[in-house]
Amino acid sequence: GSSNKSSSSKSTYKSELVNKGTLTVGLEGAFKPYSYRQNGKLVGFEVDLSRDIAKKLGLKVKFEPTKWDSLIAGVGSGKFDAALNNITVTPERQKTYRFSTPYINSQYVLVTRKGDNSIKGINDIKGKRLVEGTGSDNAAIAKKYGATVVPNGDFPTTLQMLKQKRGEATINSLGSWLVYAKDNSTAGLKYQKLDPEKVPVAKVAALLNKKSPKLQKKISQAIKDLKADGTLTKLSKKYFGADINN
Amino acid sequence: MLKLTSLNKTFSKQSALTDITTEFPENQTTVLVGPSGAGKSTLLRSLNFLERPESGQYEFNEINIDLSKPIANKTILSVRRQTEMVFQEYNLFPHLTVLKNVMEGPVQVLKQNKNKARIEALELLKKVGLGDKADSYPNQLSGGQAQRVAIARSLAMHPDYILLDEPTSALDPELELEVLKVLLQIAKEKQSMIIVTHNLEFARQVADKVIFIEKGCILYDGEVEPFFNSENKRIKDFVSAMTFSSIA
Amino acid sequence: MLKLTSLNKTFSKQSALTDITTEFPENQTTVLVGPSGAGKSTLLRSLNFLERPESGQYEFNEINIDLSKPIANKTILSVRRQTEMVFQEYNLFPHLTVLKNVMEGPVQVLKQNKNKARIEALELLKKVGLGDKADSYPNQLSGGQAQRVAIARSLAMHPDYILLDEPTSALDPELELEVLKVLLQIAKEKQSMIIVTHNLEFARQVADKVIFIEKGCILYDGEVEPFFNSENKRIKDFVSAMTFSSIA
Amino acid sequence: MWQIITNSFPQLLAAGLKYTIPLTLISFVLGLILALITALVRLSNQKGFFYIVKAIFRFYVWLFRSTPLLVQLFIVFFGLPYLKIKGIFPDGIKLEPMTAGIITFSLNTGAYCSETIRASILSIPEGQWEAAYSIGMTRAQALRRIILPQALRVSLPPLSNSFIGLVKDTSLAASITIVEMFEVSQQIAAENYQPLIMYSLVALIYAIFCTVLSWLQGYLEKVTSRYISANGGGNV
Amino acid sequence: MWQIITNSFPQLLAAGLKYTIPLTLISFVLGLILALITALVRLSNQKGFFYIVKAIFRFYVWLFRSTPLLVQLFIVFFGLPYLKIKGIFPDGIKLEPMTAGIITFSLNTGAYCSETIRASILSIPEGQWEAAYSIGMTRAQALRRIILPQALRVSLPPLSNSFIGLVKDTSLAASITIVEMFEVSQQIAAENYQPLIMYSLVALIYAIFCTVLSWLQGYLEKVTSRYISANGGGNV
Ligand SMILES: Nc1ncnc2c1ncn2[C@@H]1O[C@H](COP(=O)(O)OP(=O)(O)OP(=O)(O)O)[C@@H](O)[C@H]1O
Ligand SMILES: Nc1ncnc2c1ncn2[C@@H]1O[C@H](COP(=O)(O)OP(=O)(O)OP(=O)(O)O)[C@@H](O)[C@H]1O
Ligand SMILES: [Mg+2]
Ligand SMILES: [Mg+2]
Repeated sequence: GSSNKSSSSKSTYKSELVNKGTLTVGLEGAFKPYSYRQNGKLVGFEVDLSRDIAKKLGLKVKFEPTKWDSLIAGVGSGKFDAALNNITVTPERQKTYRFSTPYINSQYVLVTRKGDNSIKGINDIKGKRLVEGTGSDNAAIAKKYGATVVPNGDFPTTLQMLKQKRGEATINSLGSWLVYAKDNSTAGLKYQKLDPEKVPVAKVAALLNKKSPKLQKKISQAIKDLKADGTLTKLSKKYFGADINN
Repeated sequence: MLKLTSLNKTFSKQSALTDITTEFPENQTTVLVGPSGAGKSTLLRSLNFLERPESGQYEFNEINIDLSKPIANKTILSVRRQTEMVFQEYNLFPHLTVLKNVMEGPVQVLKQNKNKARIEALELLKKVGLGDKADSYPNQLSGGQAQRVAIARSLAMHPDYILLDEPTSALDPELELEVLKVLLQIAKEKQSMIIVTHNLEFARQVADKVIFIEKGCILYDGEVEPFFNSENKRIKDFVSAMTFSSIA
Repeated sequence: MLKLTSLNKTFSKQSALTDITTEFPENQTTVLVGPSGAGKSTLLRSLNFLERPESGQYEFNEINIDLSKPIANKTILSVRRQTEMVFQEYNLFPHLTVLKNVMEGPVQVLKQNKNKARIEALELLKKVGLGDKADSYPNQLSGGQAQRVAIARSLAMHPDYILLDEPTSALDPELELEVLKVLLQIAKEKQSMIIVTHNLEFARQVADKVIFIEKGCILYDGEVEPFFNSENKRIKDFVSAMTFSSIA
Repeated sequence: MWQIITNSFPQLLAAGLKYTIPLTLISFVLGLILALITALVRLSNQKGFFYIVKAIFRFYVWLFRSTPLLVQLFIVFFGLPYLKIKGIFPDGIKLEPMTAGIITFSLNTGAYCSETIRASILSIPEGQWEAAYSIGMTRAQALRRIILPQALRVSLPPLSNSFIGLVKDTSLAASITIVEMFEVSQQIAAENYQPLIMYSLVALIYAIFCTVLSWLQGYLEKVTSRYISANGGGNV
Repeated sequence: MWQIITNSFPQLLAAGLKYTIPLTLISFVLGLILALITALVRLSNQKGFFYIVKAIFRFYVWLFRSTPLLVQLFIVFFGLPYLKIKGIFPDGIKLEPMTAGIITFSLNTGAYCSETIRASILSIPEGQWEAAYSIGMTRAQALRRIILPQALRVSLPPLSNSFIGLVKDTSLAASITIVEMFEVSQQIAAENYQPLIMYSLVALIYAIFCTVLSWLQGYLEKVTSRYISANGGGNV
């Protein structure tokens, strides 16, 4: 934390906030289990996490659900303080944005149709059609391994497309798969975890504006604290049914 | 020969023509007169099936139609090919040149050879005094010129009858004169015509027969001079309104 | 008194009125005649500034305007309030009832009290024989009725001059008669009027003065009978076309 | 499935009433005013300096008709904060989502409808202007009392086309953080994993809104056309 | 920034040429044909059994005008595979993305344009039909030779409005996995995290397409109006 109590208010993290006394968080709100709507209320792993972070910072929290592109643009143009939307840290993105300490180390899975034995591992997706969300890391990985990316928005539709043979496979986070499989039929589909040697585990963190160094430090500290006091594990079990960081 | 027996036509509930029985002699000009709303246009349009009378008998050359029964489309087309309408508002086809306006019927409907149709169209345009306007569009014409094109267009179909509904009422006196001269010429050539007009002087000169209609009924049907000299109060009033001699 | 001196008006390159010098006496009816395209409408519309002449002098009561200079908007509005136009196509306001058509000017422009305006409007409608049509919409009227409403509308403004451009040329003879009777009545009441007409008989009866225009120039400007009996070849030809006596 | 519908219907309706309808109504009214102004400016025949004003309005119409609405929303909401003008907007122009939405939708509607209104004014016969001028009306009086009431009748069908289009276009507001009806349907779909049902349901609600608007259009057409009675012969 | 533009411009243009333009052109042509058929059916005054046909077309127009295009795309692409009809489609109707896109855009365009065409046919004076009938033309001949050529002129501005709208609406095709221009811009934005620049860039390309279309519209308007010359007095 900041040790210099006499520093002027001008240079505290609070002056970096978009709205005074409030942590404004951008997220999609249509992305289970990270953020989604249940009985009319916004819930999800990242919704709860944002609340806990805000509490640690002594701030109120405000959610701004919007589209993927708008998350990025919103952080860039100072509409939100941070975006928490299962965003992976990459060196590319670090050039223009700041990231907090990661709060998820997300493992990838490859989902294919049962009976389709042509894809045994990540190396077999070359030339295949992989259904992935626009701009997602999943899409980037698929591309890197030579697959043709078929763009699609949401996870259930993606799985539908596999069943309708409109694609051969999809890469997604282990979390998404587990949550979907919990109360939905995945008949006809199977999955395999991807080897972390080949596809490194994704570090998911909060995305912040370049102009918010103090806020970045504060949020990172809050996440560390939440990790230490077991809150993160608790949240993970609540939403993913397991501690996905282990 | 065109002959009507007991023809009736109503619009919704209003009767427009009641028990019309008359004939339109071949190679002659019949003039239809009557006050506004009398049913002159309705009668003329019925002859061409632009209106559909509910009952009566329609005889035209070898065709004999019972108007109270459905009429075959073929019959209607055949009647229309042999009768041509000339409208008060000309109704030239604005997107076609004057020449194409005249050729359209012969080429598209009568399936005439295009070159033949063009040659005849040019002749007809010369006849109505518009040999030099073949490539103009209708909106480049004066009203009198437009109406003469409409007459040429109807002549090009070699119809048995030409039906003219107030062909000059949209025109100034001097432009009217151009058109009336052409019509007098055609009448002289024994073309069968039926003309609705308010022009007394012209009616007198062109008519072989006069029909006077009021409120959908025929009040006079016969020769020309007896009509204009009639002692009948209604006819006399009407004729004098046509001559403006009783304004004050 | 309305007076023009050396008025000129061209459309793009074409000259429509050339060096027009004349006057329109008060409490009299001036009739404007001439062939189609002569410039009659242009002259009438210039008097109301619906057309803008390029040069000349325009004198109207105390107002004196040099047409070659910009004219203040206020001046134009003031002239228009004192002169009323009656058009060939009536130009009634289709979305207003007959009564509202007549009241519109007095209420909106002259800022008259609504009740007073309504009472006068009803009187005027009675005068033109349409007391029972006050609540009709224009499209429920015959042409003759519509034109009489237009006349009532112009009278409601108590104009110094009423300008009428072929007020009956869209009408059948019998409907024309209705309108001409009203106009003769108004002329008798010494309303100043300027009328463009092709109706010879009417012109003869209503006119205090005749102006004959051709190709934008005044060829005759004077009394009535001398005009109709003129020996001038051009005038004689024109007058006889107006009477249809020379068709064949 | 029935349960999904009864569960989500109230949420969808609430979002519709809270965002979709106000956004549509306010933007349409403002857009219409803007469209009228634009149409009048472009129709005016004033010369000189006014030519520049006309050029600006022409550019505005071109710009908003030829770029995607989504991009317009994006730039107004996320782009304007970058527009820092010393003295006036030192921190850039930051708009609330609803404000940005209403501004963009109004500008977009204004551009399209101005063309409709322009055409409808041009369709009124010159004689109506002349008759109005003849009884001494100013241009403003003639417009207000004579021309616009008639132009309204002509422009009603295309304007309500635009209105119905706007209802559905408001779904784009989700990209500037407005949680309107369509966005809610997607958020719910994320929970129940039934996007097809949710989409059909939200389409149904749009259809209801649009059908009500069509009725309104029919009613207004009747009212504004009451002077064109069936029995009339068209003598005007 | 300059580098971002030069890097992504070719990709955007390629996507535009490969998907946006073909999708727009094919759908518009098919939609126009459908619109014409719909307009003619709805205008016909045939009675009896034909009444049902008319009702079906009326329903079609209502359906496609009052639901969001995105939902239409979604249902045709993802919904039809569930529509299993024994004997005919035992496995449901599974369409290729481009096929589904073209079908949906055509149906949507057809619904909107049918209203335009219907209005334009109605705007041709009755006298033109009568003159055509008078020289003995059949209804089909009158339509083809006399009415439609004139109606075309009237309907060009609203039709090209729809065309320009369609260009931008094709961006929705991304939701059924077509990688059209807008989708490409989003994909690039996901990499470089510069959505504002990418959006502006893609808006520019749309604006170019639309401007070209406006020119085309202007040209066609001139050609189809060549018979309405400036010097004419309107005596038709
Ligand atoms: N389409 C129609 N629907 C209803 N009534 C009509 C229709 N056409 C004509 N009428 C009515 O039928 C009657 C006869 O009309 P028609 O047009 O035949 O008269 P007209 O003698 O030609 O009159 P004008 O000299 O004014 O042309 C009138 O009362 C008229 O109102
Ligand atoms: N707005 C205009 N633009 C160009 N030329 C015009 C315009 N109005 C009239 N003219 C031309 O000016 C001349 C005079 O026209 P005007 O309408 O005054 O004639 P007119 O005497 O009223 O004829 P008519 O008896 O046919 O009404 C004509 O050659 C006409 O073509
Ligand atoms: Mg008639
Ligand atoms: Mg004139």
